Amino acid sequence: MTEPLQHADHLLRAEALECERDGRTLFSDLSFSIVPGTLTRVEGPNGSGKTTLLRILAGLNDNWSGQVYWCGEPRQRHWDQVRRNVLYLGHRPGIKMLLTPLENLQALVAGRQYVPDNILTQALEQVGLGPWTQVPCSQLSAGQKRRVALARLLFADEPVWLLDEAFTALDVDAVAAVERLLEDRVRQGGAVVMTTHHEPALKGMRRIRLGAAGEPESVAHAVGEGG
Amino acid sequence: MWQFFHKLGSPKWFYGIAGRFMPWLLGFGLLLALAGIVWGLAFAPRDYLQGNSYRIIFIHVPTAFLAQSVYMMMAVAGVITLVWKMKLADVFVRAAAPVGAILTVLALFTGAVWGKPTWGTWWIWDARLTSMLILLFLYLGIIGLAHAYSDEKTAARAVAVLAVVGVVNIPIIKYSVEWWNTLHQPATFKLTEKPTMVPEMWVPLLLAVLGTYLLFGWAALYRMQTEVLRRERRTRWVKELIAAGGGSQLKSRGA
Amino acid sequence: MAFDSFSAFVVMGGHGPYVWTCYGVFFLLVALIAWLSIRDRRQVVRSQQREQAMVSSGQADTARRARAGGGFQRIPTTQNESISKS
Amino acid sequence: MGQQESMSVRVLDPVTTSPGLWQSMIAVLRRDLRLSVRQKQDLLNPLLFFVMVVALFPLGVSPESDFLREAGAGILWVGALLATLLSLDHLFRFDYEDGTLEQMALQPQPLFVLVLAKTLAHWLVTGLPLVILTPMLGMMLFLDGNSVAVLCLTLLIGTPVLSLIGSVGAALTVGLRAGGVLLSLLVIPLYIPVLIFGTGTVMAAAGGSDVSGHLALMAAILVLALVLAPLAAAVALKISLSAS
Repeated sequence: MTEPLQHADHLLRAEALECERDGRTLFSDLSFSIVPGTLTRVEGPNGSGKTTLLRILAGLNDNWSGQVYWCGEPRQRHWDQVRRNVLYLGHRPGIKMLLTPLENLQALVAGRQYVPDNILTQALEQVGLGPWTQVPCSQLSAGQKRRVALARLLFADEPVWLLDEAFTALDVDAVAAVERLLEDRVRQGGAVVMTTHHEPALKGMRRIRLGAAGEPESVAHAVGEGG
Repeated sequence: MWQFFHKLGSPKWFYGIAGRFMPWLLGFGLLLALAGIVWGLAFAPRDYLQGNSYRIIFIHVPTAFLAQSVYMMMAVAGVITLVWKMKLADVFVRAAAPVGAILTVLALFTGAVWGKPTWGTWWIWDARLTSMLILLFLYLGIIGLAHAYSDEKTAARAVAVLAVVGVVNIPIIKYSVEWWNTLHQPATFKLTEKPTMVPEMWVPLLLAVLGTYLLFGWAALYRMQTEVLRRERRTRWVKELIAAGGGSQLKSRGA
Repeated sequence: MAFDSFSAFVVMGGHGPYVWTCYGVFFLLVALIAWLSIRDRRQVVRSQQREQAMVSSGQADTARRARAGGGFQRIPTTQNESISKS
Repeated sequence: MGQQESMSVRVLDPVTTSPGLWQSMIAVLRRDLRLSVRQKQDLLNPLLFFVMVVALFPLGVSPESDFLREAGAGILWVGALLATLLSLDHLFRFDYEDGTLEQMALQPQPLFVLVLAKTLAHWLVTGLPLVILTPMLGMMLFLDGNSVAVLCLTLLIGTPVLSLIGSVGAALTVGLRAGGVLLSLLVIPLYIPVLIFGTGTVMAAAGGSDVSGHLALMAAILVLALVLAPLAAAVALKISLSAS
């Protein structure tokens, strides 16, 4: 499948997802699809399973029932393709304190994508880390470390991005810049699913709302075809 | 076949069917085990080499056999957990592990006590006892891992991996221990390896072995029922069962 | 019977202590398994009954609080006051 | 919804658009070695531990040359085993805590291949230095030249097995806060065959018999561990990740 994606193609589709943790149901009967050119925000109070849902979509969490489809077929038949096409950035994004930002990017990208070093350096300059490319990450601030992780988004070619609390520790300007980046990506046909603490200023955002956990009637529903 | 498998996965169905089997397992198990033990203790002839101390065999061999089989069963259940994600398989592992560990302790203890009159020492680094000791370590590892995780599903799958890894290692361990034994000790008189055992000896032994297997079956099912009740406590059938029977019925079904 | 008398059965030609210790410990540990299993079952059933009783008497207070999301109101304590005084 | 004609995002074919197994393994290896070099204390600790444990035996039991010659191979093997065990807890823990492990599990390559690369890195920074230290310690325990040579050979085959089996235990306990002690409990029973064959081979060599058969047996265990351990460790890592 190498033709450009159409809006109608379902990249990821979840059907009747149910997840239980420590004896309580986080969500049940949750169905939605992720199509190209959309941005979806997973919403809900603390402990409602936002991170868990993203991890299920990424394929990191196995403790769920239901079905997830990739391009219309059950996901488990195409694991290598799914892994190549879905980028997941968790709140711990795999940044090593002892490595420099450049080395970190090299290591993170090495198995996924062919990216020459000059692009990586360029990306680091773009996120405002130009002077720090050769400094161990332990000397960077929390926001700067987050920028190292987000620098991947400047060249990532995966059609689906799953971003868990991507804006944490970023300053206001950086948040706005990342929001612009995501909007551009969506315009090109990328699909973004994310969780954030603040309400992002993004047009046409879809929402998946998760109910508060611990309630017996806790039901999650995918809301509205936003836009 | 598929339907049977699917049904096996249903905890409610299991709970009912286990309750039907358990009285039989308990009854026949007690009958056979006690018959074997009484026969072995009082009526089987004296061994001309070891004297009466050999009568320990009627509990040593059943516990040792069972301890090893339980580990194998746990590994099989582990494979089922990992491949088919059948809930009951990991319920079994959780239920069986402590029983297996206690059986291993029993086999070790009876072996050691038997060693005193036979070899004149409580412990001897004999291949069989050493293997049992390592088996005990494996059991303790499984129990430790099972309790270390707060999340049941994770614990079950982690334990499944460990049980499978352990069972792959068991033949290697056995072979290595036997080889090590010949390296360090001239072949001594070995427990339970007798060229000729008269029927008056092996028939009660067989009865005792069969009896303990059946009793283990009872214990495993009973403990699995408990585990099922705990895990399914939020489902309607368990709530109704507990509300209706008030527990007394639950208990009587087991004991 | 392989023994001439009951006392011979008990003594077992000098091996009595070993044999009887083994059998004693065997029955002890088997009883332990049974006791542990029955105790576990009782605990599960009792805790479940307690929970049901709680639910039926309408003590779902904590659940309601969780639903409200928490208001983060400060809780007055005497300790805080004494700190502010000193 | 905005209708753009120029949607440039495509579904990617993992085979043509991502680096192969070798490149990804080498990348993992390089990163881990680089991290070890920057964290020198972690590199040295198992070695110091090894030397100290070995030094305890003459002090604690007997400095007699006869005893040490007899027990030397066993002492060195137990020391190497404990030193490996000490370093195992870190094998996946840091990667688990900073999220690197998640990223590895999501790479298009099968996870067991990357686990193999990590285990190889672990062996290069712990197992191999232990083997290199062994001749010196062997001399201090009065082992003769032939025994030392055979001992080094058994450790050379045996320490990778220790790392491989250990990787399974480390993967199973990585999600636990106090996994270190439990890890030892899980792994030591599985180490017993390697220990037995390792020391047994040295004893056989000291007794003047041909040890090529023994070494072949150890090599067979190594091959078995190479094939099975990374698979089991990968499954265990996925379980641990699934719980976090």
